[in-house]
Amino acid sequence: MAFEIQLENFSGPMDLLLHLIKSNEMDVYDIRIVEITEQYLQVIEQMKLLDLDIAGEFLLMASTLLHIKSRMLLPVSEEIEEEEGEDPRAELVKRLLEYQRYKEVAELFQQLPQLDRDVFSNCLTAAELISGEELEDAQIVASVYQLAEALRVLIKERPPEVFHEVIQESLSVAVYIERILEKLTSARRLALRDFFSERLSRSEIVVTFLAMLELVKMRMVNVEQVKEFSDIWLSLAVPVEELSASTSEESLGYG
Amino acid sequence: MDNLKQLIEACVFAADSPLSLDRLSSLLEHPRAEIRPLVEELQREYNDSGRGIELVSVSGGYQFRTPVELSPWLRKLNRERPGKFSRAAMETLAIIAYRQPVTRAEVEYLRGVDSGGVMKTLLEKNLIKVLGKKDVPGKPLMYGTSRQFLELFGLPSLNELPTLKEFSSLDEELAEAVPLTPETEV
Amino acid sequence: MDNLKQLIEACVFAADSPLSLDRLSSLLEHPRAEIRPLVEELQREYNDSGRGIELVSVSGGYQFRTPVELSPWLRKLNRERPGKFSRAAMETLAIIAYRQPVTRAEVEYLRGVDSGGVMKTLLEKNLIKVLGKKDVPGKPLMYGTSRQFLELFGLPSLNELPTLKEFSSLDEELAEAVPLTPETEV
Repeated sequence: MAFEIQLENFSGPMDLLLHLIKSNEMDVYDIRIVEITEQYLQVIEQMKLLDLDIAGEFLLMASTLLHIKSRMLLPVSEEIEEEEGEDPRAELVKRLLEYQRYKEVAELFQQLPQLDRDVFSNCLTAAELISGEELEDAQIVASVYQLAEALRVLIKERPPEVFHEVIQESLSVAVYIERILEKLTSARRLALRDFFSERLSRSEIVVTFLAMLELVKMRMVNVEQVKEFSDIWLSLAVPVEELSASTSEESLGYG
Repeated sequence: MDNLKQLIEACVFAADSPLSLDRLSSLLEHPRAEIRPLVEELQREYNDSGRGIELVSVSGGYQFRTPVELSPWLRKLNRERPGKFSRAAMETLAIIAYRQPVTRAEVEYLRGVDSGGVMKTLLEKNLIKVLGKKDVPGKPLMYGTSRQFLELFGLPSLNELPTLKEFSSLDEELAEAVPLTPETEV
Repeated sequence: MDNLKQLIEACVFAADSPLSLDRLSSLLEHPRAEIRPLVEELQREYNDSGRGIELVSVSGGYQFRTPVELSPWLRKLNRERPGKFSRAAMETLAIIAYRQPVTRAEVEYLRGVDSGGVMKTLLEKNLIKVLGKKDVPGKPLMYGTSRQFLELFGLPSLNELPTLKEFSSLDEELAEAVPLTPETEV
């Protein structure tokens, strides 16, 4: 029996197992465990021959199947029966049935009309739709998670720094605001990551980040993210000519 | 009062997420009892007449949306396309939707695969959220679906999730309503 | 052709910028001459009758907007929206939630910017509250989060506040599964 099966087509071992059961026209409640285990192992072997990495989960399922198979071949001692119940397949069957339900729902979800794929709402912000309204603060909808995540990722990417080395460098937010504005003046639009080069220290990252927040607050910089997971982009929100006037240190209140 | 209806129409239109009766009532300083019949009147006006805009009930509120049958034309409209969901993501979302509150370990038990990456993606997309911690050793986080989840699938509330039994029949209806044009690689 | 009018309505509604006759014509594969009268018909329907939505011509295209005279009402829409915070507010709230009781000076030390304004707003929104005075020179006020904060984020209690570590665990497992850069051997 030839298998035209690619592991990556399956979302996990449960999916593969379900596929094998169905293509053998077996009843989930009465899996012919020897047959299924054999086929499952064959798939895994083929993948090994092709030198593909097989995720641990697929191997774990293989050992579960082997365990069930051996239990079914052995005469059942009373002890084991009490411990693990009558049919060694029972737990797997329960899992498979439940998994199957969600798999079907997932397919149903794919078919439901999805916002921005099948149905559309007006995608502009309220400020753009309300006539006579000036643009409000560029507000960002986020949960605590999103914010913490943004900072955490930035900090995580740094190599660990030596502690106790207290550098009382006066990192002025105003100076970093200037640097950001300079970059944006020449490039117009830059990704957030462009501002965090490899060489920056942790404290420099924090100050750069703060400077950005400050610029957004002052409505001098627009922050946009065109879709989830894409880069966050920064661009100037004011004409270049107005820049020099508005960001002198005193006007910011940073000494 | 006609002006109130006009205001309701404008608010629902300008809001960036579905507006509930409660919010309309507090925004417009009129009791829900006055607002509800006007919303329903608007729904009749929009939904009965082959218009390009519908007024639908979604995620506990009202929102204007385009009818499903126009989607082939509208997909061409905007440059940004939403990412497609992987099967892993949909499976995970389905489990979380039906079993919430649910822990990561429970999701992984059912799927048989590590689901940390998928769940992180769903969190970032705001489709799921943390509901709290489970009162068992280790205090694992419990997850559930968010308002955005309801908005994405146009569901009025979680009660409106297709029941697990009925989905095979619902499936056929849907297949009829939305001819499954094989996503011609947009 | 009525269906064309419906399509125009839907496209103008769902587009992310004003749609010109040219764009409509190429999108819907109909000549401008057929589209223009239908757009004008739509404009008459929307603009003549005290509706909450208008079809206006802006920057060379058409777009639905709310009538100017309603803007005082609609402005409240943005402002009152619960759960929508500026980054500054979000950051401040996170610091207060995780480090309470905390003084304003401590918040400002962590954020590196003056946070008086943000904290005032959060106090007004009842999301944070004064817990007491700190027993140090100057007796600064100490702040913490309120019951409303928990309600807003759907948390049963402060103990259920997820730790950063818990969130990042979703990440680490991912990194283990897919070793991107062998960090140790560089």
